[in-house]
Amino acid sequence: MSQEVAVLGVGMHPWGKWGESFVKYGVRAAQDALRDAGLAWNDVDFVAGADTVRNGYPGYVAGATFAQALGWSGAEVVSCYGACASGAQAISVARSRILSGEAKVALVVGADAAPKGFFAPQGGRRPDDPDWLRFYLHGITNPTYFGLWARRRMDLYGATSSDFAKVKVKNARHGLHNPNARYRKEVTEDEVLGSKVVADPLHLLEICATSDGGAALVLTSLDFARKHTTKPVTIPAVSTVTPAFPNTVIEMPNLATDSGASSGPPETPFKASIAKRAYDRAGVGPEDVDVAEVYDLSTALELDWYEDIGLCAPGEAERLIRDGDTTIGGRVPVNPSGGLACFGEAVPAQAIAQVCELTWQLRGQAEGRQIEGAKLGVTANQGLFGHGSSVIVKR
Amino acid sequence: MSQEVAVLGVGMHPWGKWGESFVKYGVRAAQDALRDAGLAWNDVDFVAGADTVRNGYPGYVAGATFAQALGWSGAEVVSCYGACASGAQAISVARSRILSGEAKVALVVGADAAPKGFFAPQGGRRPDDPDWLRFYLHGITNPTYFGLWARRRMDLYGATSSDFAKVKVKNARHGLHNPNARYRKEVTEDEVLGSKVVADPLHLLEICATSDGGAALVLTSLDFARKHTTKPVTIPAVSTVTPAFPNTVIEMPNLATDSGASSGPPETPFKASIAKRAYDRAGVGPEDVDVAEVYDLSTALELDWYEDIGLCAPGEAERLIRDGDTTIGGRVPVNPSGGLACFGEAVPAQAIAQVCELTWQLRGQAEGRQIEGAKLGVTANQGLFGHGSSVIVKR
Amino acid sequence: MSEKTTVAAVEGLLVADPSAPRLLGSRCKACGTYYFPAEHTLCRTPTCSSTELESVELSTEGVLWSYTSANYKPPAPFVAKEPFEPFAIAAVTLEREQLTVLGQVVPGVGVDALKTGMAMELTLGTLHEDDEQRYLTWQWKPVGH
Amino acid sequence: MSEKTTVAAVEGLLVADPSAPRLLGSRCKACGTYYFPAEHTLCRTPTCSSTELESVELSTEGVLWSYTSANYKPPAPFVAKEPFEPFAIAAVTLEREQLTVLGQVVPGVGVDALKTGMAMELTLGTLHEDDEQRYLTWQWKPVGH
Ligand SMILES: [Zn+2]
Ligand SMILES: [Zn+2]
Repeated sequence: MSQEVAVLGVGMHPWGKWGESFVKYGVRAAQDALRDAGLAWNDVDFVAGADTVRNGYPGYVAGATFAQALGWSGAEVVSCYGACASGAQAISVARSRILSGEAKVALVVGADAAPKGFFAPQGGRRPDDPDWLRFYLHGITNPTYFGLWARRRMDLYGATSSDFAKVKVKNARHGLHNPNARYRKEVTEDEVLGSKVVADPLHLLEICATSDGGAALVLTSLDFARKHTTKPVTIPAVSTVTPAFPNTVIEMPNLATDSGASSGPPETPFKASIAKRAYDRAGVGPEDVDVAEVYDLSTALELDWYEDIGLCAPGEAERLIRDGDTTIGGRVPVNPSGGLACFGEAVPAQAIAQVCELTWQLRGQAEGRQIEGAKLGVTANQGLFGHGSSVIVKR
Repeated sequence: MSQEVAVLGVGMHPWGKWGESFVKYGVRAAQDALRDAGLAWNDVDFVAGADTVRNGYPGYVAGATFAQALGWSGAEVVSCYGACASGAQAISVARSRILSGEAKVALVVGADAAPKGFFAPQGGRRPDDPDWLRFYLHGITNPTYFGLWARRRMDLYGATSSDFAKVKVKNARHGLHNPNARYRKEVTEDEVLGSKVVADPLHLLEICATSDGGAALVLTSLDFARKHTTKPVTIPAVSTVTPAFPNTVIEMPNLATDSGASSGPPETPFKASIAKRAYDRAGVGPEDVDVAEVYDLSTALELDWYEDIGLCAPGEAERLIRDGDTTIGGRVPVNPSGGLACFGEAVPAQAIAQVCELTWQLRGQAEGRQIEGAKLGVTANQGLFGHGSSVIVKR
Repeated sequence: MSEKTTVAAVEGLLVADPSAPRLLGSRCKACGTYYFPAEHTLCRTPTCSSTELESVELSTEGVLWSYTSANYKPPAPFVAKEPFEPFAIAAVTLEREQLTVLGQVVPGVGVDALKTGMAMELTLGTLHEDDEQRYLTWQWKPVGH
Repeated sequence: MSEKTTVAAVEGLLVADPSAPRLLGSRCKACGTYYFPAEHTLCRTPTCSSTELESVELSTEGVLWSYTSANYKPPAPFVAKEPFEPFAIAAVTLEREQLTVLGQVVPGVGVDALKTGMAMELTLGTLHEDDEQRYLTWQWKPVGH
């Protein structure tokens, strides 16, 4: 049995600060994906939703909410939550349902209406909850982690603030013509480095904003897709891995790492294991990658991903950004969509949006940002609480 | 390809009001399920968690939380939320992962530490949210819906308060020797009818409490299971259906139904469609059912389920309870575990616990409440926001 | 009583005119399906999917589908009177719309006065009040009560 | 200053004794793995799963893994001083435990005074206070500072 499913349709609601319900964004993305697939809502027999429970309320159940808004059709539904990896969980669930033969046409939808400012935990005193503890005991926000990882690159590998700023400059240029991007404006290194420091060494323009937005996919079996298109884009593998003990690198939202005292650090650190699992499943390797979409919550974090998805060895990411290897036209462009730098974070939609972009790239439809001849792409993403996510997309 | 997966292990943390973290309950249930399967935590390559987001906080991500507490092993993880159907979504996700060949040993876990009193929505003003609207505009709690449905049975079918009370008396007797039940005490019809009316015509002893508890399953392929046991219990079908438009029966948490003005009511009402989908998939029918576990949020609701899972025609459920058909020893015992009447509600664990009970019944291990010769069981469950759930279990 | 102004407790669901209480819904221009609360983005009849929906006032009379009572004080966001007075709740099916709407029953009418199938009509009642305003919601009462 | 009593901001994570600040963790008796915050139910080393875990005090010195700053006021539940004073945050790896612990850096030591690899030691500082009590949390400082 083939372990590939087809991406027959993709759709997005543009990212922004629209101030409307997340339902509207998800419905629009779903309708666009269905139109793109040449299918109707009634053709869908399975809906996988990525939940936006960050708002702290279980009423926002994505799968059923979108199914109701599109019109109850008796479709089966599953809703997933896995922080920033929620979208990848939804993709993985839909993919399995297709592979097992239980579903013919699966719709995957994620959308969010984001709050302003720092992400912060719900009210109440929860000393057992690491996400509450870090805020209360030390004022540790998400940018704190981005700053720690960035500074370590500087002290370990000689990264400079200029290297980090170059990531923002690149992504801003990539997203310039992307109609779904929120920020479409070039920025210079000086502008980046001239913006206020939020979490040393990172500046305001190096840390992604929170956005409203939505993204959707229509997944089918290869056989089904071949009746509708000659050469479908496919997903040969999804990874939703957790860490292997001990996870000795500090991670959101923890105050401490696991201890390596008895077993030593793991052979493959968590972040490197995420894409590795996907590569292994798909029978490909980093050398086969033509394009990547990674989770650039900060500029420096994009450099970490270059190494963690295997585009270069640890410590070499700065060379890639300096040499233009990851710019469109370079050896292996990263975040041709413009990335989070241009989109901002819409948590449950993000991992799905990455697959939308790769699909457009692999079909040659990424107008204004097209990577010529791209045949294989990889996404990478990490959610707090130990949620890894990586999707291989190929044509 | 067979569409059956094996239930190789089941486990629970007893229901109660223990006042500890839901993590502890889930871990205990998982360990018991693994021991029951004769497998170790390291054998698990996929974890499906049912989320307890009712607490209003996304930090409670079930799958990764349990995986971390058991010891990060690099297992893949998906966490599901679908109100009371969350557990069934998790089962369905794990089942697909086995059927597709992506996972060998899947662990499904749900656990909850329940708040006291009425379920109520998170703070804040959300006029777009039906769950907020119903509380604010009309003081409509969950028992309101139970009362509406119960009263309709009385006015339509001539049900009496005594009929409803008989369900409680039966379930209390069923759960008497269940070591995982919270309430293990016989009650009389007079005691039920003597307790205070909460939502007319229902009394306090007819509406289920909220509990702490946990439940877990180990699912594998049939081939894998046959190497460990001679005749495994299997799951030939899971249904996680949504309604078909128009859903013309009032349902939690809505203030109004869909309109049947243009299309008329659906051929099969939502609640009846839930188990129907599972029967159809498994190639069985209500006549094949030896035992059922249904979601008795109220006594009267159990009677609705008799009809909705096809044990009798609409309006005949009262006859079944009066004649003892659904009592252990009767034609088709319902809730031999004692049901929610004896357990109370632990939302993400409930649908999983139903499968645990059916597994014990089908193996002949339901000491003190065994249904002799049971070969096929069905579960039914409904979550707010349009989440149906039904699982067929057979041996 | 007072010079307090009256206002709908939630915008967009009802006309806060005690002399002519009405619920505000919407109707699909293509297939005629009604929605309450109003749907204005997309018709949810799966075979229709029209985006042309118009605001409509719903029928003010209907048939009692079922009823129950709230004998214990509901939690927030409900603003309960102190001391709490139990009340009845009705589900009323509107004929033309083929749609059932929940709501409190007017004070003084308990479950003993109700029966499935009886005719009910819409009225307005005070949900709660503050120093300046009375917040109105819809309520159901037996026709002629 | 005052007669306020001092107390740990959260129970069970530290010894609130300014003369001998210590973090409280646990250690698996079977495999020797450390946990902070303490784990007492089940050893999370997947091949161990022992339930025998003992409370231990963690090393009070370690090596700076990395550091950053909080230049904007963090949201609640953090209780920020007014006006807000930016502070540095350190990740310090304890040698014996092979475990990295985050924490604020003592006031007056900014990122300019820090470098990955330098020796750091544990101390206690006031997180916030009310009329009766000062709530303590752990902080890191360069050894000898
Ligand atoms: Zn229509
Ligand atoms: Zn151990």
